[in-house]
Amino acid sequence: MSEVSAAESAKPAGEDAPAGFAVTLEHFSGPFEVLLNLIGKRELDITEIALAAVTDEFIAYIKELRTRVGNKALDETTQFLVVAATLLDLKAARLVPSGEVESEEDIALLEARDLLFARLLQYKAFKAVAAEINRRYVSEGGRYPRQVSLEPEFAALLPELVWKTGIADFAAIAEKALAPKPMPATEVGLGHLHAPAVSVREQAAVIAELLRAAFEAADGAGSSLSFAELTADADSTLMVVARFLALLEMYRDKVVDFDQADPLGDLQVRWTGDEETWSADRLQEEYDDVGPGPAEKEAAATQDEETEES
Amino acid sequence: MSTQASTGARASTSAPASTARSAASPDTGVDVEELPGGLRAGLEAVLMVVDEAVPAAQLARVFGVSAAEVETELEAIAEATEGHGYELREIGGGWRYYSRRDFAPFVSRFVVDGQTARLTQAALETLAVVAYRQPVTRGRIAAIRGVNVDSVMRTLTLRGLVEEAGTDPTSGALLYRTTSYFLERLGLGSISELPKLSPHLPGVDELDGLDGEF
Amino acid sequence: MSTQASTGARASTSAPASTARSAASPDTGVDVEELPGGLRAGLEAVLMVVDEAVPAAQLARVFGVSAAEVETELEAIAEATEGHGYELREIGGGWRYYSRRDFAPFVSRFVVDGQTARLTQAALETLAVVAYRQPVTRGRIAAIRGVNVDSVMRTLTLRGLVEEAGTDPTSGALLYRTTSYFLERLGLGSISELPKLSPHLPGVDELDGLDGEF
Repeated sequence: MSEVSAAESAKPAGEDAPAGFAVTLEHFSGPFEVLLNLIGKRELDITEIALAAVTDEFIAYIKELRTRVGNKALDETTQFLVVAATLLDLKAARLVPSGEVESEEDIALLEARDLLFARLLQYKAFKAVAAEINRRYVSEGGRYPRQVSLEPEFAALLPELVWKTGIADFAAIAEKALAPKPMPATEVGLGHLHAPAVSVREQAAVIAELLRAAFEAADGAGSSLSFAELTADADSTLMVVARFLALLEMYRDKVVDFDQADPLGDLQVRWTGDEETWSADRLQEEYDDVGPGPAEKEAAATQDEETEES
Repeated sequence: MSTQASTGARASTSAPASTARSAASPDTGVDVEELPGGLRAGLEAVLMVVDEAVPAAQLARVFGVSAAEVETELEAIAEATEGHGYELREIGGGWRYYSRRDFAPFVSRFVVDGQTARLTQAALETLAVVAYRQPVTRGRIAAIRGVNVDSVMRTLTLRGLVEEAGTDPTSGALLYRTTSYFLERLGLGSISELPKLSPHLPGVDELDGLDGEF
Repeated sequence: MSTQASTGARASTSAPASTARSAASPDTGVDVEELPGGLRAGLEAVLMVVDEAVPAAQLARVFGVSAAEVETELEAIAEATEGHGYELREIGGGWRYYSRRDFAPFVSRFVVDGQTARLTQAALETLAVVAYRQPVTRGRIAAIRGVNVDSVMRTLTLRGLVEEAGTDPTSGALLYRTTSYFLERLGLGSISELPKLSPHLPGVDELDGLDGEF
């Protein structure tokens, strides 16, 4: 409740904000920091309302960032874009009159929102302890450890150095030590990819079976199924998309026919049976990389778990 | 003046361990208790030449006494540095003399060292994530901070605050942890002395609470 | 116990020099007499951590007091180390804390304990960088090696393989070079006899960018 009033009272200020909005790259330390600053500036708690309220400013920040640093910042900008996309989703959801619908998209949005909350709160916690670490780091910097060289009398007691390295070996060691050492690439995080892999080829096989069954049931009379019927058992948006792509492929192979009575009306799909030997295996390989492979999926799942547990 | 105090303390601690002490230390052929100032002064003498924090167990080995006896004496020495310009502290599992913080403006004139160099906000946040999540990969730190941390991690490694700690068994990515120098620079006995993260980090229940407001 | 002694001594020596003492040190902008333990503790702080014997005149300048006052305090400190394992001595015109000779058998044992006669791989690589890039600062060696080299450099210095060679004119950081003992161990007449390395290896200049991160 308090958040609502805070958001509303902050609204006029928000409308004025773009004029006086300044990007200070010196303080730039990632999307979460910017987001926290924007929320803090409005004196809001971290809530869905706060996130929706600062979306425009956040997008403005990204635009400003691009003009300031150009393509060099692509790496950083992508991180901002992931956050911006989620923010836009949240804001869009608030603009649309809220119905009772519990659709796939609603659930995906809820998940994205929760993930953003969790990550933002986690970041805020680390920012707080970083301040404590800094306090200790600065205050302990005034204490100097005794670290003096050994008195000659004691240094003389050290066992005589065993030196077995020849000149050539020594040069080889130098070559190795002086060679540039690029840091191994950071593994790419897939935590923000929630979509499970859906194979167009697999979905084509499912559709083909449905259409053939309808074709045979009607005894060759050409009974059709609507797109809605074909996707009734699809459990994700991606699967619906995959089935649509599969239909296009099948149309190209001339095994299905479409009929749409009026614009945006029901799409009727019919098995033409022109090619008895058609099989989904004929579909091009280009769809094979659509989703992450099983191994990557596992990695992404592990990363999700980690993020959540922390 | 301190000879008096030292002798008193020695008498009280050496009593239960008199058998161990009666024999001279195996290598040196000398019993430290026969020297002026005894074990306490002996510890002070060794601490004068160390260039890193020394665990009590190592000192105990040198003097041929128990670690508990050494600990007792070290604590007594630390207490006696009250009012002096230096102090004896146990940091990162070892003991070492430090100059007192009050005199930093003067000491810094004599010591050529980068220890006053500040850490950037990015470096501090990254260091915090490593400290609380170690051993940890750069990928996971980047996920928490929302930005690539490669360059910051290189700086922290060069400054000796973090180090590599093997590879992650599943992903093969490099793992990182904080160093003993990190503990020393923060004046911590161990990593567990860091303030708890949880008060700053709402748990799942609190996240649910936030959700309930909509 | 020593707080007592220290306070007494300070009172007696500060009385005649009260006018000189009232001003803060010109170097640091801090008046040491306002700190706990005053000048005596300030001198102890510096002497506990400096690596070389320090002349009284230099101490006097930093603390903003007269050399005579510093001498008086230093002698009082030296006297108060009676019964401790360390002593403050003036050798070659400078003051420094030393471990007491009585405990040499234990200090020796500690020094030898755990020391190996061989250089570690990290030490060899660091030495190679110094040999081919000298004179070079620790910061640059760290940038080339990708890790902090403070501890390894201390070992190499202790082993007489590298030595200080002035300071970098721009950064003021200490420079290091290899020693004649190093040449001797490698059987070389001069450093120019080291085999040439591949020309494409980055030189010190190219690492300036990295250096800037400190």
